[in-house]
Amino acid sequence: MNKLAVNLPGLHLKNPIMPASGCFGFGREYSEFYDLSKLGAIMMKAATAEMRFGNGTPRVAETTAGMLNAIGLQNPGVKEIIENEVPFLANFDTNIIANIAGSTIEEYEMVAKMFNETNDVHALELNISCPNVKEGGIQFGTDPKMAAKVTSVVKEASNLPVYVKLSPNVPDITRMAKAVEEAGADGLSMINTLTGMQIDLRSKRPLLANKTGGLSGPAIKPVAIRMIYEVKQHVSIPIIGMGGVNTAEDVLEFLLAGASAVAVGTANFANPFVCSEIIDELPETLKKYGFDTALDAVGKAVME
Amino acid sequence: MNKLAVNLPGLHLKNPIMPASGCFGFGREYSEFYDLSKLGAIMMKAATAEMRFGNGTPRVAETTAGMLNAIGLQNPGVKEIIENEVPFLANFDTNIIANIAGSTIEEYEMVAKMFNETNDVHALELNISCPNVKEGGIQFGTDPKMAAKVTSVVKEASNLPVYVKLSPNVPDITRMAKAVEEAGADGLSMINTLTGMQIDLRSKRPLLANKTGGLSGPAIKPVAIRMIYEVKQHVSIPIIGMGGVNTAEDVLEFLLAGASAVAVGTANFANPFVCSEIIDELPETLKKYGFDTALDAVGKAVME
Amino acid sequence: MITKENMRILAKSMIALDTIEMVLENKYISQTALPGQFLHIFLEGKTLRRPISIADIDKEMGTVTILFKVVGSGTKQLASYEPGREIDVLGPSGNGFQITEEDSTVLLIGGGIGVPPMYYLGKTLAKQNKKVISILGFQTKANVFYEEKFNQLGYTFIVTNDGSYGEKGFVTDVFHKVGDFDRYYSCGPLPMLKTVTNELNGKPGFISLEERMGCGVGACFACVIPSKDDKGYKKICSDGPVFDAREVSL
Amino acid sequence: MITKENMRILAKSMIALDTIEMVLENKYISQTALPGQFLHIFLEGKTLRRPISIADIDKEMGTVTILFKVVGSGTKQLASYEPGREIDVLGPSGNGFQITEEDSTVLLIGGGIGVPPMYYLGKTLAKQNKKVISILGFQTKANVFYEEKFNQLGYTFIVTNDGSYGEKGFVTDVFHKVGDFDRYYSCGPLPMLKTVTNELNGKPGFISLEERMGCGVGACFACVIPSKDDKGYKKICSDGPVFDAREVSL
Ligand SMILES: Cc1cc2nc3c(=O)[nH]c(=O)nc-3n(C[C@H](O)[C@H](O)[C@H](O)COP(=O)(O)OP(=O)(O)OC[C@H]3O[C@@H](n4cnc5c(N)ncnc54)[C@H](O)[C@@H]3O)c2cc1C
Ligand SMILES: Cc1cc2nc3c(=O)[nH]c(=O)nc-3n(C[C@H](O)[C@H](O)[C@H](O)COP(=O)(O)OP(=O)(O)OC[C@H]3O[C@@H](n4cnc5c(N)ncnc54)[C@H](O)[C@@H]3O)c2cc1C
Ligand SMILES: Cc1cc2nc3c(=O)[nH]c(=O)nc-3n(C[C@H](O)[C@H](O)[C@H](O)COP(=O)(O)O)c2cc1C
Ligand SMILES: Cc1cc2nc3c(=O)[nH]c(=O)nc-3n(C[C@H](O)[C@H](O)[C@H](O)COP(=O)(O)O)c2cc1C
Ligand code: FES
Ligand code: FES
Repeated sequence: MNKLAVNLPGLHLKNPIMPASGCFGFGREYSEFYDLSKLGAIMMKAATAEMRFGNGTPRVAETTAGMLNAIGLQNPGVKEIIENEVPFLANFDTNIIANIAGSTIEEYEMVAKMFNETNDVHALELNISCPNVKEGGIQFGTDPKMAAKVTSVVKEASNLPVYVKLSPNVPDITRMAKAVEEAGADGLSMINTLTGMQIDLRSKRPLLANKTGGLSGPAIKPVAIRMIYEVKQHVSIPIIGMGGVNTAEDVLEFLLAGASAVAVGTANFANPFVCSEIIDELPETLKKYGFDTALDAVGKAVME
Repeated sequence: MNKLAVNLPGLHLKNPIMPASGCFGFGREYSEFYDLSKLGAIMMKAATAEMRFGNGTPRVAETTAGMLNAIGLQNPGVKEIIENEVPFLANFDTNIIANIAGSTIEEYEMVAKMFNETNDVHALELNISCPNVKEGGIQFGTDPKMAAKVTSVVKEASNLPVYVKLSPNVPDITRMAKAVEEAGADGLSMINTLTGMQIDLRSKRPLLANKTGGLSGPAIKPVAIRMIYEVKQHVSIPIIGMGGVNTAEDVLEFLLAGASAVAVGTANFANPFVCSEIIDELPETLKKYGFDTALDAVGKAVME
Repeated sequence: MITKENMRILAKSMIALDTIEMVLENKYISQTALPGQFLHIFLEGKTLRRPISIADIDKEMGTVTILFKVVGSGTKQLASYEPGREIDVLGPSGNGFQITEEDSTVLLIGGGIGVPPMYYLGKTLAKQNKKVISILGFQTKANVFYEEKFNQLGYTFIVTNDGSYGEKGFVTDVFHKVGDFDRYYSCGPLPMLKTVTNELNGKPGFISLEERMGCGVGACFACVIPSKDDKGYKKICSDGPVFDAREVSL
Repeated sequence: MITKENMRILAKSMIALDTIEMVLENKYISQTALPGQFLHIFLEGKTLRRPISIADIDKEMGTVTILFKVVGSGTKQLASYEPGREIDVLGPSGNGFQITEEDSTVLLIGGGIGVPPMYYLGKTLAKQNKKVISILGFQTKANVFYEEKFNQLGYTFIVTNDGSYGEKGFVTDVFHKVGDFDRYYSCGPLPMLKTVTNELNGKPGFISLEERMGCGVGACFACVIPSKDDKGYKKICSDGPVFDAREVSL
């Protein structure tokens, strides 16, 4: 028996580790470092209906134990992704999760439909929480009604399981989680980035061309853990956790807080092998803290 | 002319540096390290109507580039503070800012009245954003109407200038800022801590007895900078900025973002001299980046 | 009075499983620190300092010895520092053990990484010609340290949980062998201190407590413990870490 | 192909104001890297790696030289590393300068910390018996480095903004003295590259660009620049940092 295996709606994961959306492109670059078949799944970079150029540069800034990004959802558009990127990833023995962003509900719907028609995508991740675009994105992620609406429309439009990616920029994440659960979400993905800013002392202006950016990395891990722990107590759909994961011990902390699987984002930049290394270390880490399987750890901190 | 001087409602600051509430007690301990008269002001630990014992221990946890705290507003009560702590601080040539917390509007009102009667307190800071207590605190900080209400009640109850301390755990901080400005706040103080959690891998439980705690330190600086920058564009009352300040360059970043003065919290723990050292370094730092006075830098990043 | 000092690492050695002995040089702290006080150690990149007890002092050489167990990232980092390097320390912190002149026999009870402060205390007590009896508890044989040094102070029982060395069991299991004493001093994990203070209920004693700290100087209220006085609490960092066993509620 | 390598620091010296030369030992990178490629350097405690150009290579010795200016916390940290230490590097990264066999005279234009990649390029071109002319621009005299080394490759103009050394002005101010050349190669700050490409409009040339990077391997879309092809953009880290001057929009 594979002690790392986790089954989630639509996803038979050989292990609970996957690169987070936007931090791994469409896998090509990292496939030169290791065999992507090793991964539980791959979350592709956000897809929109049309190609998007994204924001001006600079698009990233380093912060203490974190980074800001304002890529602005640059992507070649869903059609191109389905034609050129999905087939490449389909060569690997792993699950493909398509991340969808949109400015309108219709855009989410249209992109979801298109992914639904491919046979290679295993699940959808609805990015209703991107802080780096002018319209759409984050509005959907801070208003429970909008979030529920986009969820149910996408559920109607496709047969694929839908994971809704929540924004941490809200006072009550549980409300958002419940709203999308009721609207039919199969799972949650949390957290996206916290909105932040850095000011360049030399130019005296915000460093990022977009001014604000999304904060990711170890700095936000305590916020992610808190939100997952809170949400876990109130929903019954599974959670894919993320936010500052760097090590197998971080993964265990997410599992204990209630995540059933864990995505690694920013850490890929400093160490392109990080997902692979975590997968190697996880069995020993689980054992060290008294767990036989990954599943055994899920939600342990929540149950009293 | 003193190039570091900043005048705010009720506060003639010889420099814009002050220890943040809760991170400096009532000054006694740090007065053994350096002369507190050097400080622009001192923000006292939160006062409540009655003495509070606070939360169970552990109350603090270290996170990457930050920490979580859940002290739970332990304090000897406003009467004792006025009798024993304020007179001690009044020995120093600095401004005393009294931080007030409460579970009810009446409690805020009562504590404000009592501070108003002393002659030694220069301003009030309304902590409507403490995430570590069961009731009060954070509700006031996430609902604009409640925040406005507590602000106007306290304004009526005292003649002291009122700085309202905002919570970052909201999707739209500008709305909160505008609400309290309209309600009569003389200034803003931002940000308080982000709610976070750490799970202890050994016990498999949240490490803090209170489970969640407030995240502070360099990790949250980009969030603080973003919020101050946003709010600065929409309010005309001054902002006392805080969140992860460790160095004179950090102070400059806060000034550029729109803060008129800057509080230093967590950094006191690693370096009890940090406020004093920043005050020493600030003139040179301002000069290095082309500013003659601290005032010249305020809000520079916001004006286009 | 606490000051911020640089202490040069003179020597470092591993004296038991994951347990490091480090000798630090600093005039002020070596001359002023009392048994039971601690150092609050800054580590590059860490938000909070780490409290570590003073295990020994050589006033003539101007050195302070600490013993610590590598349990997390901070102690791991400290263990990696090589002799010659200077570390930034706040100290001497907290209040030490009260020594009563009239006592003729004292019992030291140390558990695991609570053993270190017992050593400098025992040395100080022995110098005053008191009879020192020590009970040192460890998990297993590999954790045992300073047995020889404590033997030099007086009769010493070593207890291991698994019986792999010395007596098997807990420190309290050898109480019946100790005979009479005037006062006890104890430091160790909380469950041990609870049993010790329960079993020795009524006996005068001092215990040294641990809690996660923020400031380490009494300002932040991170490290409080309920007390039986009017105020209702004590701060471990500044009122303690040593308390009269009857004063606090464990 | 990019791999993750450990490179041992063999030597470190300050060769101009705040400017460090570091010689790194690594077989794979020294044998495979081309002029214009860069190293993506990991620094303990930093979220992002730092891109630094390859300034020179000695294939026989298996060494790679980098030159960098201390401008922020990362370069300060790197500058503090002593010989003997190993650093974790991704490399060789990006695409290097294209060399055209038929060229007989080439012009190198480097500005400030854009000078380093010009050196290994110039050395490679000179080895192919091309005539190498260099224009190196610096802010002021204290910033000048590698003048002697470039002189050995061919005629070299040094320009300083304040005229404290060599000619006064910008690199473009000496264009009229250069005479004819087949191709130019340039690296430096964006304003300089803009003027250079404008003034040499029509001439074949390659420029090396800088942008803040996330991944450094082409996955994160942090480092894009608008391009004139259908796709509309290029990634500096993986399509560049070297581009045909006519290919991108500055
Ligand atoms: C007064 C006092 C004296 C001490 N003396 C010694 C000693 O002589 N030798 C020794 O080995 N240990 C001693 N300890 C415990 C020691 O402080 C911790 O083992 C150490 O802080 C762990 O740090 P870390 O980074 O390795 O662990 P981590 O778990 O990574 O630390 C995370 C945070 O928790 C705090 N923390 C973790 N465990 C403890 C603990 N048991 N007590 C207090 N804070 C903790 C750390 O200081 C840090 O802020 C003492 C503690 C106190 C309060
Ligand atoms: C392809 C390429 C080659 C380079 N080659 C050299 C070289 O040979 N010598 C040299 O001195 N410098 C070179 N640079 C610039 C060098 O990368 C930056 O000076 C360095 O990253 C600054 O890091 P810091 O931590 O000291 O500065 P900080 O300002 O503290 O860095 C903060 C963040 O911004 C990034 N950053 C800051 N300035 C730059 C910049 N100019 N370009 C890209 N990222 C930046 C850092 O990498 C880091 O992520 C090159 C840049 C690129 C893109
Ligand atoms: C450069 C960058 C680009 C990102 N792009 C996306 C994206 O396209 N879609 C999305 O849902 N999340 C995106 N994210 C958010 C991450 O998927 C992840 O939720 C977040 O970074 C927290 O995880 P981390 O701390 O491990 O990076 C991006 C993050 C980064 C750093
Ligand atoms: C231990 C601790 C106790 C705090 N207590 C209070 C408090 O009593 N009242 C309050 O308004 N803020 C309190 N805060 C929040 C700080 O004043 C400050 O807003 C926050 O920590 C961000 O600043 P920093 O990153 O510099 O610490 C506390 C913070 C810490 C770390
Ligand atoms: S650690 Fe701050 S009061 Fe004890
Ligand atoms: S830095 Fe990530 S694509 Fe270039």
